[in-house]
Amino acid sequence: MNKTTKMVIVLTVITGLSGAILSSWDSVTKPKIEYHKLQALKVAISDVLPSYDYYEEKDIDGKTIYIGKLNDSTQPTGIAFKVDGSGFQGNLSIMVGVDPSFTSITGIKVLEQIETPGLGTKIVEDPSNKTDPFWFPEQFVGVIFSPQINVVKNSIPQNSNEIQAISGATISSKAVVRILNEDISIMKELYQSVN
Amino acid sequence: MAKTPTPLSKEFLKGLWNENPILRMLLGLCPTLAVTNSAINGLSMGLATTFALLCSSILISLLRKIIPSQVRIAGYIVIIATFVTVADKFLAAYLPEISKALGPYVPLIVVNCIILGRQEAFSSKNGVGRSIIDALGMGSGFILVLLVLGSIRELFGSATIFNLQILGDWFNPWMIMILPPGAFLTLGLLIGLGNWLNERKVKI
Amino acid sequence: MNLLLLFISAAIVNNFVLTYFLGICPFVGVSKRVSSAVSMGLAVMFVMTITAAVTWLIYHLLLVPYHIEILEYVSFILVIASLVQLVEMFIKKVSKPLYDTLGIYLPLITTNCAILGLALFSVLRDYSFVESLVFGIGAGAGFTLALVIMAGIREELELSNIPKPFRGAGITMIVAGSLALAFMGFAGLISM
Amino acid sequence: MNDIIKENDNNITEEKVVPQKKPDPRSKLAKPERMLVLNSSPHLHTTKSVHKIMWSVIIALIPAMAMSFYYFGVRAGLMILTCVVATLSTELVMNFMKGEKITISDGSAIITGILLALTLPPTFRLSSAVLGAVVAISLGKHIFGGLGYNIFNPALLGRAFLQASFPVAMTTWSNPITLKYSAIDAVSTATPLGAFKFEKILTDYSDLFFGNIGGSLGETSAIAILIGGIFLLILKNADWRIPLSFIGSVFLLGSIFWLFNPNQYPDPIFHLLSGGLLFGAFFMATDMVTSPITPKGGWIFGAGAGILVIIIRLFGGLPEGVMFSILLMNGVTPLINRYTRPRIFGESRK
Repeated sequence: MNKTTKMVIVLTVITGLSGAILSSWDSVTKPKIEYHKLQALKVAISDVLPSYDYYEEKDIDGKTIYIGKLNDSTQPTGIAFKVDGSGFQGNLSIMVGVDPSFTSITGIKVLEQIETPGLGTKIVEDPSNKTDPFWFPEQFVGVIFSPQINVVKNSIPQNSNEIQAISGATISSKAVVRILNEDISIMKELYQSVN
Repeated sequence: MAKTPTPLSKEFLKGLWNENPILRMLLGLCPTLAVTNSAINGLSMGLATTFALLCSSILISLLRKIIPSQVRIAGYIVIIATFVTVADKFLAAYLPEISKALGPYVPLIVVNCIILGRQEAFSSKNGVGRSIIDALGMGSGFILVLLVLGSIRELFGSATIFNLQILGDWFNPWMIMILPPGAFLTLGLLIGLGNWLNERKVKI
Repeated sequence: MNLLLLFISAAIVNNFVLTYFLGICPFVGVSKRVSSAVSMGLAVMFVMTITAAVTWLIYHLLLVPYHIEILEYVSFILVIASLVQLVEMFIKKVSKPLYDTLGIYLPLITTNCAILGLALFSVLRDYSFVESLVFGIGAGAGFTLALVIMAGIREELELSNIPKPFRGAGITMIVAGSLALAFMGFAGLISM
Repeated sequence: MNDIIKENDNNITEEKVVPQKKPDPRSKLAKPERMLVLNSSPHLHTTKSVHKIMWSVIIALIPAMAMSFYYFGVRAGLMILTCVVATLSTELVMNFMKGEKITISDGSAIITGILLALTLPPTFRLSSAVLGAVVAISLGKHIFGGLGYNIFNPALLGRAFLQASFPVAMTTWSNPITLKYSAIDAVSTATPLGAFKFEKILTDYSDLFFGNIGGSLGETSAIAILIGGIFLLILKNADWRIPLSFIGSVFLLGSIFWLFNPNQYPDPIFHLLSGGLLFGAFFMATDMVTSPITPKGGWIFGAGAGILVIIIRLFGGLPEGVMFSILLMNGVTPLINRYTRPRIFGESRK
């Protein structure tokens, strides 16, 4: 057997073997990975939407929205969708829920972020953090975004469209609000164009 | 190669100290710095890497006479990448939390110089048994440093080790330790400490 | 995402070396001389740009349509290895002086985790083809920047009275940590 | 010491490229044209001038220290004292660990302590300030081989370490006691730069000039810094090119942006008087060890730092960028030296 043929055969066999091992491993792990993904999505939706029995997935113009519904009614109880934009360090991805008329927020959950630990990451941290009793995402429940959400610093919000910035992490707080302001109105138009 | 074979215990121990992949050989620094913001992350990364190293070493020492030397590197990286994929998907399927924390640094084990380096320097020249011992030794040395680094950074950065509160409320965590600069500075000091101990002929 | 912001993010704010720890091995190994650092940086930037394009095509035109994403890592590393080989042959043929400058660094690039990292990040973040290309150029520029600054400092440090255990890798890590600290000043550049 | 000489010899014989020689700053003062220093510190023949320079810097810092005492009370004195004691003790421990001559009397550790203290917020925890001082002296100076060899300004490195470690505490400011007539810990406030960046509030110029504002201990009073800075320049203990090009480039770029959109960007005077610009330009950037040795390099260093300050202040996430700008320029100083060094006749370009 000449050298080149041997090289080709050995490499092909190795690659083929690798493909075989991986495809069988894939069939074992893929369902589990998909399951985790779906679970995470379900948790995120239930965190941002008010009571619902099931949700419908709908694609509008390449964007996916999740419409929460009760069993005995066709009227939606809330609408959830993903928004993203840049935060302090990099991409921020947020699941946001709004009421069916798109006037107020029913909840937000930050899905992905790489903000500064201890500062910007307070946009996701829960109130069990003893140094700061205030939980940023909680503030957004019931916030009205007309004309838009505003950020206030170092004071308790007076109006129903205001959010108090995390002290020391103004930029991250503002980034969340900016992304919401921009993307909710886009989604509103999209949604209303179909309905 | 007619030397008397090194005793197996020595083959194992060299990875822990004298030829420690991180502190002495300076290999695999990317994951060492990137995932050691907590002890658990460091440990998981160490285990995943050792798994890929061990499997690749076994296979390559078995195939060492069959793979032509011209294409050996290509063959090695395919084998390594295969086992890394196996490890990565295992974590994603069964330990999603850890998989999320380590992120793209698990697939990056493919280009971890420790693994390719051991294949070139050892498994391609030695039998299966010896290769297994070598891989385990190197893997343990790698895990050890990752664990130490992760523990130091977690201790000062979050006041915990393996999420257990170690330092009390009086301690204000140094956020820098879990940020990139803290990784570089801690590893720099650790490498210096390693050299200092080595100079003083400290052996384990 | 705005392409300029993407470039700045990849090159400075989220510098591959100083915040993602990618490409640390050449960063430690080839940062002793400014001249070689420049060559290495250029070689990496070159390969990164091509890799960004080719791996994007492979992933989106081959792996996704045939549902064989499981082969992502195997195919990427094979692509990178052969790409580096091709680039080396190509440069050798086209420009001898360029080959003499970059030649010895090219084989090292295969195991530079910044290259594979680039391909992985670009899949993970769902970049479009153009975005992925800009990301590649930006990351390469950031790598070159960090490498050249480090080389300048290390040339200077050769005359220093550094305590013996810290000479070499130890002090390089300390300097990298200080540089990473200084680069933190750029945080937030992309959010305004 | 023998090791060093041997190492240097190796470098010259083994490498084709002879490494750039940056003379010890102390030797530069005596003979600026001397480019080759092969022995390690201390350079006995110049020790006297090191002392002189160091003490003149300390004298130049007195107005700023006095103003910090006036505006922030006992707390300021306590902070300065803590930092100086911490830097001196660290210096002593480092000398001891390295088995070298004790160098606490050269004044450099005192300066690092004072500079660090003056860049900290008035209410900052003293224990954390000690951490900053230890980092400044050990990682900022001694790990590089001691005075004259460090790449980054030790005080700034210590401060950056604290900024990254305690981001909230490092950005919690209090009003001067002259403004509130109450304990300084009581009210937290914003720095003028922060107020502008996040709320578009401008601060009164006279307050900025005299320092009746929130901010780090020593950076608030422009006039005190100017007095000290000019004193340093008159004694020729600082390269005038650096503060001039630093402040000049901030003024110029600040003007351009201001003229372009006065609602979005603050005016250039505000840029000059607020934050740590003057303090950084006169006391941090002019540090002889960490800034370029050539006159042309001085211009580049200052201008580069000024450009970075404007970029960070106007487009970055942080209200202030003086510390980061100087640290970044410290990092590229070896490159600046390399490309601005006058070539010796017959030397190849490489």
